[in-house]
Amino acid sequence: MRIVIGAALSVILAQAGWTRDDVVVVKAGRIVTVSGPDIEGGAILIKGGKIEAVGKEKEIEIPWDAKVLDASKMVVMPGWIEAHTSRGVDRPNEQVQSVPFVSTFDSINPVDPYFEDALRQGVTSLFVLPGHQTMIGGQGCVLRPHGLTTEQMTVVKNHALKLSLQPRGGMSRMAHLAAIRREFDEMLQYLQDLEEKKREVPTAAGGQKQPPPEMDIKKETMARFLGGKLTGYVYCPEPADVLKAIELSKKYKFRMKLVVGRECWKAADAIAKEKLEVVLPAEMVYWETDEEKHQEILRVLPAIFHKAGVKFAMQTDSSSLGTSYQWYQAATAVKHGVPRDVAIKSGTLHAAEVLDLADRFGSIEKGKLANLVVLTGDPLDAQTWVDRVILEGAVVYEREKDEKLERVMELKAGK
Amino acid sequence: MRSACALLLIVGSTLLAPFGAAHGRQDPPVRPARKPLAIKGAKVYPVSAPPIEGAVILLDGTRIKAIGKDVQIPGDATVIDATGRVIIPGLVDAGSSVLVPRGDSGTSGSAEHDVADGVDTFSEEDKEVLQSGVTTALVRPLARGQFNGLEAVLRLLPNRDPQRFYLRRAAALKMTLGFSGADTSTAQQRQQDLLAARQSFEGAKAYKETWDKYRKDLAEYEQKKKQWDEQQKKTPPKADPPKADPPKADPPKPDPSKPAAPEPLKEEPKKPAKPRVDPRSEVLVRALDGQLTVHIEAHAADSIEHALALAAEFKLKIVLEGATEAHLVAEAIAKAKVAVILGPVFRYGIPKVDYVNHAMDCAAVLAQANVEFAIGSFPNPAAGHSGSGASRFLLEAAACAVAHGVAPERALRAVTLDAAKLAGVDRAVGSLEPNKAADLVILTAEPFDSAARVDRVILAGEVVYERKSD
Amino acid sequence: MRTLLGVITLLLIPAPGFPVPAAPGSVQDAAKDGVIALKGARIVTVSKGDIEDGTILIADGRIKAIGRGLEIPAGAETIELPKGSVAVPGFIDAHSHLASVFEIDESTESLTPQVRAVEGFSSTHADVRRATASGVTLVALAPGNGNLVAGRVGLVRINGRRLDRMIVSDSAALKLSLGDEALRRDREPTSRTGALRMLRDALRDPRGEISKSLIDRREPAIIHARLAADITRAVELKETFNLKAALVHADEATQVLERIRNGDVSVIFGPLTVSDKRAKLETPAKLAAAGVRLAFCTDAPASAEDQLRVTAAIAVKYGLDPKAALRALTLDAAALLGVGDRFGSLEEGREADVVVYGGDPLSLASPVELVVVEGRIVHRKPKR
Amino acid sequence: MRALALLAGVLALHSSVDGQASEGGPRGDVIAVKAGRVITVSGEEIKDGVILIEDGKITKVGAGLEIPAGAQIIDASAQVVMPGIVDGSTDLGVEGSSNEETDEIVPHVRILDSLNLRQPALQRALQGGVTTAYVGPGNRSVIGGLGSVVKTSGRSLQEAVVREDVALKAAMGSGPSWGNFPPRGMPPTSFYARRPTTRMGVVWEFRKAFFEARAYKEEAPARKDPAREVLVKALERKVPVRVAASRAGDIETAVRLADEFGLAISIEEAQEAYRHAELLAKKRVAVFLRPTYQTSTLYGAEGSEVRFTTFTALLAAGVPTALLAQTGVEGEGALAMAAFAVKYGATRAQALRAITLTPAELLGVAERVGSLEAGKDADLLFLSGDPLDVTSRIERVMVGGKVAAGRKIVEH
Repeated sequence: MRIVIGAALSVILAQAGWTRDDVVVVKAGRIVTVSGPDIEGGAILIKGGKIEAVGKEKEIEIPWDAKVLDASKMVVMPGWIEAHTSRGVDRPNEQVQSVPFVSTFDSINPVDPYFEDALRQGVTSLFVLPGHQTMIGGQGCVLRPHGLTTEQMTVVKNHALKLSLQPRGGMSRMAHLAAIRREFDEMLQYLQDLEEKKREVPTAAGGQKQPPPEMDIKKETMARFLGGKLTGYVYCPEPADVLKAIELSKKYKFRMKLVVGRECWKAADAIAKEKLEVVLPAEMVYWETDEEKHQEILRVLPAIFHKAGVKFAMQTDSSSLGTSYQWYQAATAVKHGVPRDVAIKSGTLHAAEVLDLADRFGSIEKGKLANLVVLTGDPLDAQTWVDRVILEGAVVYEREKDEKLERVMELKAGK
Repeated sequence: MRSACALLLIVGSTLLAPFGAAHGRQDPPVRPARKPLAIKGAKVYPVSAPPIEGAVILLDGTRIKAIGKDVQIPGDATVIDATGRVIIPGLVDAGSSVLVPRGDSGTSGSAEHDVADGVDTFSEEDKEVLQSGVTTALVRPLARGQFNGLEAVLRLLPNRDPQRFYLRRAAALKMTLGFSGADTSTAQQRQQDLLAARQSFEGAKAYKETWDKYRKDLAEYEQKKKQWDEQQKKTPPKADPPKADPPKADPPKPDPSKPAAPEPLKEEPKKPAKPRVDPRSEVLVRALDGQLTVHIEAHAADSIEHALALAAEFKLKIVLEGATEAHLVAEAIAKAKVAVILGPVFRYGIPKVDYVNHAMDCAAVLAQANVEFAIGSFPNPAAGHSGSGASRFLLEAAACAVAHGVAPERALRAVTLDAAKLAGVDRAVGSLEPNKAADLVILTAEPFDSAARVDRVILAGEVVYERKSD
Repeated sequence: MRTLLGVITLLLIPAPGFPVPAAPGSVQDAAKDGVIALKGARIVTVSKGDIEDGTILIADGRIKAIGRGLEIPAGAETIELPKGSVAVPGFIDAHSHLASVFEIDESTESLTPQVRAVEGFSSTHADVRRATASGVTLVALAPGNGNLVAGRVGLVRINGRRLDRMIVSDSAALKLSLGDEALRRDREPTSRTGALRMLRDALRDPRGEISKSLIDRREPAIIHARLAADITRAVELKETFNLKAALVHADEATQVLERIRNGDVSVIFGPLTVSDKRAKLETPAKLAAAGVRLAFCTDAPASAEDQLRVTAAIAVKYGLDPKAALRALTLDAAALLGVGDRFGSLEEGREADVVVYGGDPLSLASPVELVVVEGRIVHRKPKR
Repeated sequence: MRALALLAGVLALHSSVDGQASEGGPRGDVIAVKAGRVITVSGEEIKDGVILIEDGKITKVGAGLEIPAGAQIIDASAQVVMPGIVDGSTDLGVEGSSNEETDEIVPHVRILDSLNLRQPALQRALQGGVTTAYVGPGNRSVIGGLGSVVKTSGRSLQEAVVREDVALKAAMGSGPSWGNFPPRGMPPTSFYARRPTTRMGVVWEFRKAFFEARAYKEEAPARKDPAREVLVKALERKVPVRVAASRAGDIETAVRLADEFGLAISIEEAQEAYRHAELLAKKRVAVFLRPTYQTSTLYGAEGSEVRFTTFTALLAAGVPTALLAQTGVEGEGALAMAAFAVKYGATRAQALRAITLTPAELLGVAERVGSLEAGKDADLLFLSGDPLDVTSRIERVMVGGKVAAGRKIVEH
């Protein structure tokens, strides 16, 4: 399967100039490796879509047949990662409340402008999950924002299971939790019964041969989740939900990441204590009114979570404001006191770690996929443009050839 | 039955087990062994006994060690001089919904819903409630329907110490008859409620029977299975049984010392099909078995009468909640020996159906009829309340009862010991006695005096509120 | 049909002079036109200090004499009050829609100075009967908050008699509203900008009823203003047009305390309910401390008349001086409504509206022992 | 008493300078701000500059100024100081609706009457650097009333208002007509049937109002009509008309109507103004631009076609243009807008001017705010770095020489 995808991929990437089989060297004025210190005057050697070497330009031996991309006046960094989104799919919220067996893979719309725009902003990996409205919402899909079909875009099909602790309209939290427990308990009971049946099969000696009972295919995802083999992405709208999620994860022994609502900073200490990783909401900074003191208080989520020692990734939204860009979110975090390296990491390496895919991307290191963004300046500077995006070794976006950008940047009104 | 209980433990252990879900804003401070705390000089209302002038209360850790006129104060004790003050037990609001999200009131309930799952430990709405002297709260699920869920008893510890925050989980099963929380309650509503309640209890009975039968069948099956297995060993399957008459084995000699061997089985016994575990029915079965008290909210006089009838029909242990028109049927309640958690005392707005006959002298009538009662805040939107602020005025609610003829001691008991009793926590809180929880309130004057202010609140042996001198 | 009902109602009302039973068994027919002597209570006159173990002599509906050791005339009905009881002037509810539910907003227009609240009042309503035992003896009946100029505020006494004998005034004040309630999408004005323009125009129009009432006759304006911004605007109006004004429902009053004090505007506050936020519960104390004249109201049916005392008690719990609370319940309310010379204090010649409590009137544990209105006993504590 | 103490506390917060309460009040006190860099907007940037402030006004700005003895010194040598932001179009502090909807034409209502200075939004805007804001009626009426310029820090109207009734609000496009239809069974003139249902209808209402106002003026009746009085002022160009128009066609219409009645107009929103930059320049029409920066769809407000370069195009054509923050963004939205404007082609100076001095000039309040010059109000922002760097933070806001209550950033 993977070979087939690989082959398909090489075809698409070929359209962009060269294939992933080519050897490529990117010369960069500055490399923001994220995992280590920045490298001034560096070079990155890419083979088969993966980073083969990274270092000072003079330290990298450039093969004779290498294609060289000269970005020596530019800054190169790993592509931004969107660790949780429900955009780019058709209706992400299933009405039936327990559908662990569905996957966003089946409803991704490859031509959604969202993906095109993500690429333009230097995002190279996206985790598309079911929305917050379904209790047990199904599996997500890790994508690259490039390709003509879902298959071509897919990095990991059926990654993690989305759960939501947000009660549906007309339901209370107690009812919601009771419903989740019922699902889990019935699943455990089902597994227990299945085991029992399996044990009983060989003893049924006298009767006719029966095939051993098989697991219902619809229950497989859930079984893997409760068996600790599949990570849960648990949406917690309120801080009390965080505690409930922890309670559930301990009782039912599953692994999880938290997708938190804005008030959940109140539970930051509890999250830190359990060493959980979180995805912050796009509205990371918000005002609230202290009605007693008639005072306005600014809550800065990244700062609070950083201080509490929690590893976090940031979401973006679809507004026409800065909050729709990962770099802007990172800049906002820096503005309010988060160290620069942590802010950049939360949009790259930490996001990859939240995805449990840090072995594949998130930083510029040997062995990782060559998902690179070539920038005209510092990553957190508003004046910086994404000049090129390299996805698994192939250039898939060039600002010069971006027709849409060209159009909105026209000085004179055309036509 | 035992295995049903075991199952319940597996399935619903979170319902009942006091898991550390009360994790709060911060971890409880790890404290070295505390010095004992002594409060001297005050007039003390132990509630369980007559008031004592100039008593000493000695607290050791989270409990009361001694109380009386001549208690020795240890040398290392911290002493609070409360001369001129009045001390009462921490108030118990048996009609509270503090920390329970208000939004839940529009949702549909079910017997297995646990209010503790909805309690928002991050909310600080209990702060003022605690400052008014309420240290313990019986909270109920806010939901629609006949079965609303399981109630819980909270101790309003500011640090949310998970060990002590839930004093009792699954304290009672909350039901509602003929009251929807809005202004639509009618006889028809009650009829529906009763019908559904009866069906549910009948269903639970059937559920219990199914499980009892399953367990019986299972035991039987296991025994037979053993026999079958042994039988199989004796006649190994390898040996093809001859088609003709099998050689007759000698009939086994009867052994008088052993019971008669069972008849040989002709075919392999079938394992009985296991019924589904239903968390809702599990709870109802406990109510039917008398292990779980049922608190029935009913306001109209006829709703109350129907509640009493339902209790008699299914042999439920019940307590009435709200009971706005209890004064109209006090005799019937007394006769049924049912207790009442009365409230709200304060009602606002154009009266909704259930509150048209709301009367300030209801408690007095119940007292006269010898009905056991507590007074709770019951901040019900249908009575014009919003939020849980009514809990701050529990003493005032009791004072209103006094104005209409309830003896002051009895009124105080209605918000302390009697309330604790109806919440099932009177062994721990509600009165000032040795070995009970060190939850007490120091007042600046007699409890029902208009000059009475809460001076200090001591909860689990710690001063959790101290009035700023103004 | 309705007229028929009206006739029946009229027939059911006893002839004048006969007291109507307020609550079954609770009313004593006092010595008709005779003299009543209330003896043995501590008397809180409000205007002239307290009298321990004093006596009040009542005749012709007025207080004839008050003091310690008064000689009781022969033939007077003497009522020995229980030990520890306290006599106070009957409480005054300064803003109420008692027994006039759904009849308080004439919403065809936003300026309706011509309507009178007493004409939406139903004197036989159960709430009026209940009110006789509440300790409230005078109620300011106000139109609602739904019109910019809502109509006339009337005064009725809770004396258990028929309407014409209850009314003290059918036009004691004019009710205005600056809140959202007066803004409707189907009628001018829909916004505050529009509202202020209309009000100013009305006050500037010398021929209009509004300016005649408020400016020429100097009738008090009772202005509904919840938000600080609305309160400021009310004070501004008061100053610009030199009105006599009191605010009602001034929830955010503490945020503009100085403005209210400097503008010399009174505040009618209430009801305080057990659900209210601390900031609101502390408002009466803060207003009184700043020297603002204060009265309480039930805003019935928002709360029943017996909650007027609860409102005051809560205000005391949250910092209001008990003496100030009693003044707000009585004399200050009367003065603000323009009847301070008749109601709100126990003095010779004042209306004989007296309430006797079993103890401290501000302790909710004290029962109402006796209510006298217009010199007649309208309620006695039921025996249990 | 407690209330008084509270009030005193608030006052102390307002007047505290570097943590010290200025005893005896600020009057007469001289404050000297020593800044690492001063962005005056009106002139050159000054490195290591000093700003002298007296009675809430700037008396001197420059490098190496002598600091008078006894002056309170604010050391901002590690900070960048710039003038407070002037937001050219907001509904900050409006309580309830900002639209008086009884009629299409309500020129005589005043937004000041709806202002609630205690609304959180004002405080949030202030902490985000907006010290002066134009507050105007919304877009639901064809002619919606008079807008005013206020300081966001004001606690009373007297204190807050900088200039009242600076512009008369009008709206083109679908704002006044959206959702209107004659309900079934009601006469089309019924109150419930708001009349204009199309762009044509909107323009007709506008034209009719001014047509009638012109007749009213000629007639000069003894009994004054307050609504028409305002319109007459607009006809006499004593009050400018602020027209909300997003699409190119609506902008053209506004200009045509202005010509027809001789009105002085400015355009607000103006997302498609790039199509008519020359026309606007020729007609001397200023623009309050609220740009749309998104590429996912190419369409913005009212279906206008997105251009990132509108601002640059207008400036290039010589149209005075102020930049507006995105609606609903509290605080530092205007600085972000300026940063994006630079990214999309403007110069630093142009972008910073467009959120300070330009709107101040267009609103007629430039003698008081908009730049750091002697004689102007001491409305200062203290930033941790360059204002166009999105990682810079506003660390302190000063209005009229008083430090506004510091915001509380809770980081646990």
